[in-house]
Amino acid sequence: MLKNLLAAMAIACAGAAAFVSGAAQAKSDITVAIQLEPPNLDPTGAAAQAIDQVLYANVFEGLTRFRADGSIAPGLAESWEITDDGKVYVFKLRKGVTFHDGSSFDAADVKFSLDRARAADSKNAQKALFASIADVAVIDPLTVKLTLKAPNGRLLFNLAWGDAVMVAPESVKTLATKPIGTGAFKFVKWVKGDRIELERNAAYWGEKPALAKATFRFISDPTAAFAAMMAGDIDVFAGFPAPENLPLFKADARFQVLVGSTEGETILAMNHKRKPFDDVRVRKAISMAIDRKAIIDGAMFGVGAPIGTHFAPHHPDYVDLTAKSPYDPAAAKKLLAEAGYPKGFKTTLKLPPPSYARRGGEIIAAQLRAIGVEVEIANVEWAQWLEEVFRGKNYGLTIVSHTEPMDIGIYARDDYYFQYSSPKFKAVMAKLNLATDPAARSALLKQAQTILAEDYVNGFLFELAWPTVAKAGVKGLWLNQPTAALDLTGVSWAK
Amino acid sequence: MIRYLLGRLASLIISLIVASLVIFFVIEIIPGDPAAYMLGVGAQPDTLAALRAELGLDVSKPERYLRWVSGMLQGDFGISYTYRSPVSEMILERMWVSLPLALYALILSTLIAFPAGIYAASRRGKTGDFAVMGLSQLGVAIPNFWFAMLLVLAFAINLRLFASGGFPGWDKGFWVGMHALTLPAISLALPQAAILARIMRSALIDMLGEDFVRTARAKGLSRAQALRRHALRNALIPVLTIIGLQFSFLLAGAIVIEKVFYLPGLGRLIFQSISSRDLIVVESTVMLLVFVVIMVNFAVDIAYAAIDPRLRRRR
Amino acid sequence: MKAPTSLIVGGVISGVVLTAAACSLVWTPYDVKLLDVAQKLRPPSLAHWLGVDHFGRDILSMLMLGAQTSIAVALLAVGVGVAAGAPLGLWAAARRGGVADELIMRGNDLVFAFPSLVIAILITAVFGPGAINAIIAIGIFNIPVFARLSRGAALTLWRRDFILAARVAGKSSFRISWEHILPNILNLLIVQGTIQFSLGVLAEAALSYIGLGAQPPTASWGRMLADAQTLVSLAPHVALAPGLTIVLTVLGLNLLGDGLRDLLDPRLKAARG
Amino acid sequence: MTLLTVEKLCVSIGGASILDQVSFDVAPGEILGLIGESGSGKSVTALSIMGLPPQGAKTKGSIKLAGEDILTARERRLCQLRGQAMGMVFQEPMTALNPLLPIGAQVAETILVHERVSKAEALERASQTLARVGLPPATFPLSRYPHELSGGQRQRVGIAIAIAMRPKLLIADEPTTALDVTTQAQVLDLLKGLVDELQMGMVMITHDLAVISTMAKRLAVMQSGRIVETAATEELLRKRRHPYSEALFAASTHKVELPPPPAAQRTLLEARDVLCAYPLPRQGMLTPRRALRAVDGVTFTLARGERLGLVGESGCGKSTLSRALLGLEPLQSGSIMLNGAPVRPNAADTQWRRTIQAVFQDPYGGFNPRWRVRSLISEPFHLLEEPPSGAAREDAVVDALTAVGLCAADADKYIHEFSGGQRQRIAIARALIIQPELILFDEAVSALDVSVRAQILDLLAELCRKRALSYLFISHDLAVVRSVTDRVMVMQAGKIVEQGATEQVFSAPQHECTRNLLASAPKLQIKNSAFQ
Repeated sequence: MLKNLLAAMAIACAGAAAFVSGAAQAKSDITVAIQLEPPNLDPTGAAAQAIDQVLYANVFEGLTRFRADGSIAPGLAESWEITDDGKVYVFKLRKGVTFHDGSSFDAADVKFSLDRARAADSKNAQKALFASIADVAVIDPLTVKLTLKAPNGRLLFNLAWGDAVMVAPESVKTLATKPIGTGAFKFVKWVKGDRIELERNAAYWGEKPALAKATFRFISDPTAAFAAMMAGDIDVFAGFPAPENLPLFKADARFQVLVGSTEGETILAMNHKRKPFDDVRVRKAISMAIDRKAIIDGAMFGVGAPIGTHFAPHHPDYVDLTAKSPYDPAAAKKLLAEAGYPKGFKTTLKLPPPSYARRGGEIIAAQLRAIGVEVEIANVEWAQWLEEVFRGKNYGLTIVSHTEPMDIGIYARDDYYFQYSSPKFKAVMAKLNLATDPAARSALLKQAQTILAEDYVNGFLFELAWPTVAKAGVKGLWLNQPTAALDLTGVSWAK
Repeated sequence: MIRYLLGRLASLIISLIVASLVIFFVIEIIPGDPAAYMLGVGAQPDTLAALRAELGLDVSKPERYLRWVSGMLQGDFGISYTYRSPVSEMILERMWVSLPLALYALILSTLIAFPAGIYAASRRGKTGDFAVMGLSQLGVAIPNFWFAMLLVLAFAINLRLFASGGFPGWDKGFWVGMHALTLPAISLALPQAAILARIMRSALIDMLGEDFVRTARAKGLSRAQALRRHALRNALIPVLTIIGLQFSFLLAGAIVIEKVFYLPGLGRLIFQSISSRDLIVVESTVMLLVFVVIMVNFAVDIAYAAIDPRLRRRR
Repeated sequence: MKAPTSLIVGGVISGVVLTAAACSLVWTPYDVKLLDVAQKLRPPSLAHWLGVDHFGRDILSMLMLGAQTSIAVALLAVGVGVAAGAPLGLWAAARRGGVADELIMRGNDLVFAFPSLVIAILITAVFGPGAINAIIAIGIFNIPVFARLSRGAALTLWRRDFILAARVAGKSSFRISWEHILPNILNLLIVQGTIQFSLGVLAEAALSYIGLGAQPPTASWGRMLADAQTLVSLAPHVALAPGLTIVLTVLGLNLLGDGLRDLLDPRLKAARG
Repeated sequence: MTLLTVEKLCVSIGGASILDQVSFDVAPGEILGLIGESGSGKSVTALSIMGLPPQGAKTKGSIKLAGEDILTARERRLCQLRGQAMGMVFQEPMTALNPLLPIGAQVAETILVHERVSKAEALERASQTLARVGLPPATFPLSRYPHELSGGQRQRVGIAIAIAMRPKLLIADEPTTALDVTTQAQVLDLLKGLVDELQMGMVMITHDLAVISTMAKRLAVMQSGRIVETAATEELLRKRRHPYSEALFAASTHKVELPPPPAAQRTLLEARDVLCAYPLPRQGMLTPRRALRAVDGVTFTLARGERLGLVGESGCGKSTLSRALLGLEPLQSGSIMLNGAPVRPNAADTQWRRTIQAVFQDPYGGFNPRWRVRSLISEPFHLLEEPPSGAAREDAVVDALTAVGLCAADADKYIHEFSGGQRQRIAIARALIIQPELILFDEAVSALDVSVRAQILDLLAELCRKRALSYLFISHDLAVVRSVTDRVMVMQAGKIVEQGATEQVFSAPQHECTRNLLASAPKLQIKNSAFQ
């Protein structure tokens, strides 16, 4: 009975070609859906990506900012000069910029924001970004002088992060619930659990956005996401949770599907301080037991680019090292025998909630079982993952996607959860920090990637894709996610 | 009557106190630290310590319990760790979705169950009885989240009569809100209606076997009159208890349905707060739910006394 | 008479599910451990009667293994309920009106007051998800059901003359509860057991639907449903199979419970006796 | 002109025949008695006349009420007749009224169903009817609820409901069986008065010959679905033609030959100032909690070999006293000594329990349905230090069974395979198996039919002949107590108001309450027998 009910409905759905959406879509407002709701609206106070997705570039702006392709562009700083020794930066600020509550934006606000972020009791999640700053001095209302402890090639990159946006002392106390920034949109209302509403900022210093009103909705359940898009309740779903439904949207003229990539290197992390993962042959055997294509097809329904090292493929300096760990179960079995484990071994695989981990985990468990490695799966929530794996280092294998931009530096920290320490790699990282010349940085980055691949530090799986499903008429959306952001300033409806 | 209610009130207060103790100390042993959850992977130990201090997490458990209870008595549940806003405000917002949804589902379930139960009882043993009982068996057997999925597929995606989920808010008009709650209410009401119909039927059948219904027939009342005037009212007592239980289940048990229809209800608030280790929110919401359930039971007791004179004077 | 029909239908359906679960301990049409992603989402065919899921595993085999989990969890949860609930109920009845009776009844009301699903989530949050914790979570909420049921039945029995005779024969309350009262309320416990068993299957499905029930690689109907939900337009059969299986199993168990109640119902027995 | 003619009425349920060719008629103002033991089909006859046969019953023959046949009438017509042309009073007053509605409304409903009158007028007529049945509105306002009335008062409300529309025919199914003796007498007088005043025809159904002989002019004797004999009461008292009627009369006037009591011996049981009181719910917040003194300062002794009786109306405290004597009820003050040992509910040593056993009232509730008769009977062995086992135990069981007139094979059967009378025999066997010195019979024969009761009392007499048996026989039935005791005590409101040799107390009662009891109990004056 149920079977033919569904069949009948499928036909009805195809028949409903005429696009009957709810209220006639006023062409100047938009409804954007993302998976998770931000816990609060202070980008400098918590690490949750959802906060930056809603507020970065829309409501808050930093001295510099990311462009769609990941490059760095001037933000509230019109221009800047760097002294030869790379230790002093002088920023020229834009004129006539005001915060949404009418208060003016000037060098004093810049000093306040940066000092607040790097203060001893600062609660900024990315406090490390500002570690190299020694002093922030106000030269005049439109000029700020930054002196560093040591030259830092990534300073402009760091200042573009969401956690480095400019805030005003007058409104800082209530940022969590009433965000006041300098961006092209102003905050209107937050109905917790349901939606956040923004509207165009009439007093914006730059070019006014095409959209008058933007509403963010939060839908984590894949079926609900699919239903909401199909029913026409949502205009744009950034980071669509159900990759398996993308073919349905591609085949439907009402929708467009953009598949970009994120900064999320999805890896099978190994605990180097736990037997047998201290032995490089075992790590190599595991890397070769994994069929990246099968994982991408099975877990992500073909959406995602394979990676051989810990670097984002869309980045110009990326080196394709997947050849170093080809899918060869027979060779992997032989390597394991060499390493002293002819009959394999048992270990744990702790999986955080996202579907790339839960589904990927089941496929990897099956693939490892094929070479004799018995894996006991334990599904944990983020809080438990942070407690047991990240801080407690109590795990054998885990699957996680590192979505912070340009985070290859984590392999230089011995205390990091895969407890890998390689003097060679640390030397390259030290040089990279000091280098400011782009060509030198690019060569060092390539060398770093190769070391990670040859050391088989982790099982490098794939770059987390960024599928966006939108109605056909929407233009100007970001394809990739160089940083967590949904910049609506350049978005508009086709005429 | 007053003595009866005073007795109930006393035991009610004791239950609440015991409940608050159980809730606080059970939930406090959940591993994981909200500060770490908020500051994510990159945080330094000192920032974590600073945040924990600000959230008041470094205070001893008993003291936090006392602070929580004393706040609760003045209606202030404290400040949420992750949302940084008053918990009572958040709960109120979510209550505006969960309460109407529970009431809507309860009314739907009762409107379906009463006529079905009466019809089945009056046609006991005949085909009508089998049909109703068969349907109710089916109703109980269908998992409501699967039924919700089918409803969304049929009415939201294909026929587009209803939104696929979400809640526009009451400020957009009463009927707009009710419209959004219709599919979730139906999927919640189905199993409850099935259960209630069965209980209504068996309670009525028991009462129809009683001597005073035979006396009524001997007076000249027809079968239907005897059922309506005498059996039904006596059958209400067991039925009332079930309706009380169902209401408390609908209020708290709708987590899964809220997930399918992405409704900002209490269920999802608890689910999200548990995963983000926002324990102050979890404790306060569970305490509120337990409080509502106990008050509903108390209301059912009063309804008993209203219906049954035997409880009124002599006790 | 109504009883045999629901007894037969219920018995047959429950029988089929039980044999499927038992047989899956030893054999299943396909080995679900081998994933074949290339085959994914094939509709029902001769090779795979119920089709293939999103990892290329045979759905029929998954359902059989899932039956194992559902039945084990629901059965043990009923076991917990009876093992703890019945003695509590008997004890309360033996001490009727006393402090123990009051405490047990107040305790029951308190447990009933707690929202069951929320507590299940809390338990799994504290001890981690998994079948064992699902059993505990569901079992806890079976205890008051059986306690209240056995107390009610025992109270009516305590007033009967054969209990007076046993007290005159010098038997203690405990011995009377064990020798006289428990055998006479077994019928009620069996009937309620089947009902709670079917509710247990539903509860396990709900728990694993939100990811808290049995964890991979153990199969579970609820998780199959959750995984298949997003494919409902792409491959409806993947979502339909587990849903229908749950409905059939719960329906079968409820009918069996109804049939048993009519068969063992003391009132009918007295009429016959 | 006959009011009601029942012509060859046959009723069968699922093939089993319940009534077979039942015929009788009733004239206005006449009371017809329908007498028979339980299971003889009396109630089914009554319900068929009212057009309310049991579920799934098939009826043949005809029932003509004032010329109109009930069996062929349509349901709508029957609803008009019920309550208006014919009324019915039921046996169990406690459950016959709707607990949730006041008595005024329940009586007025009979009127409102049949006549288009205002609610107020219906209530006014209801209060007149209630006054007529002895419930004046001054003391019994219409707003009272059934649970606030005694059994007798509720039965009067039931009668008011039945006669509110002044029906031509009244059917009374065991109207006074559940009432105690004094109330029964008053209700019977009320019914007789109403029949004369309203010139109703009445069919009165009962199993108690003494009651019906004072009420009905004509009797019809029923046995398993057939009327074996119908005649005027006067004539039947002189001579019974059908053997079953003869057996019924004989059983009702049965005389038990009790062996003379042995010479006076040492005291076995001694109760001194026994007080059992229950706290009553507190009326006002301030008033101290009053207590109901169920047993109020009772003192008596029972010597070995003596047969002592205890008589009293329901609610006089005799069952509380019996539970106290068995050590199942705590005493507020006073003491009970059994063979010199104190009787206390949870006393550590239970040796005194070996000297006393009991037989209770309810044959159907007296036994665990899941145990075989062997284990039922041998349960008291639990009291012995080393209970007999194996062959010795089996012999003891067989001896006990044969002593009460059952056979060894019965030991393997379950209790539901026995009749009411046989079950009481098993209860006696259970009581005797450990040879206690004292047996307490608590309403042991009240639930049995007249003929079966006679057999059990004969068994008792025979047991007394076999060996010196001392017992305390508690009952509300004066005739039974008179036939099996040497000494008797009369109890009222928790106190023993009179005590003495049975014949002496019955022939020359001293206390006003005993006199009242004896006067109210209907006596069966068989013309040709000396029984008085």
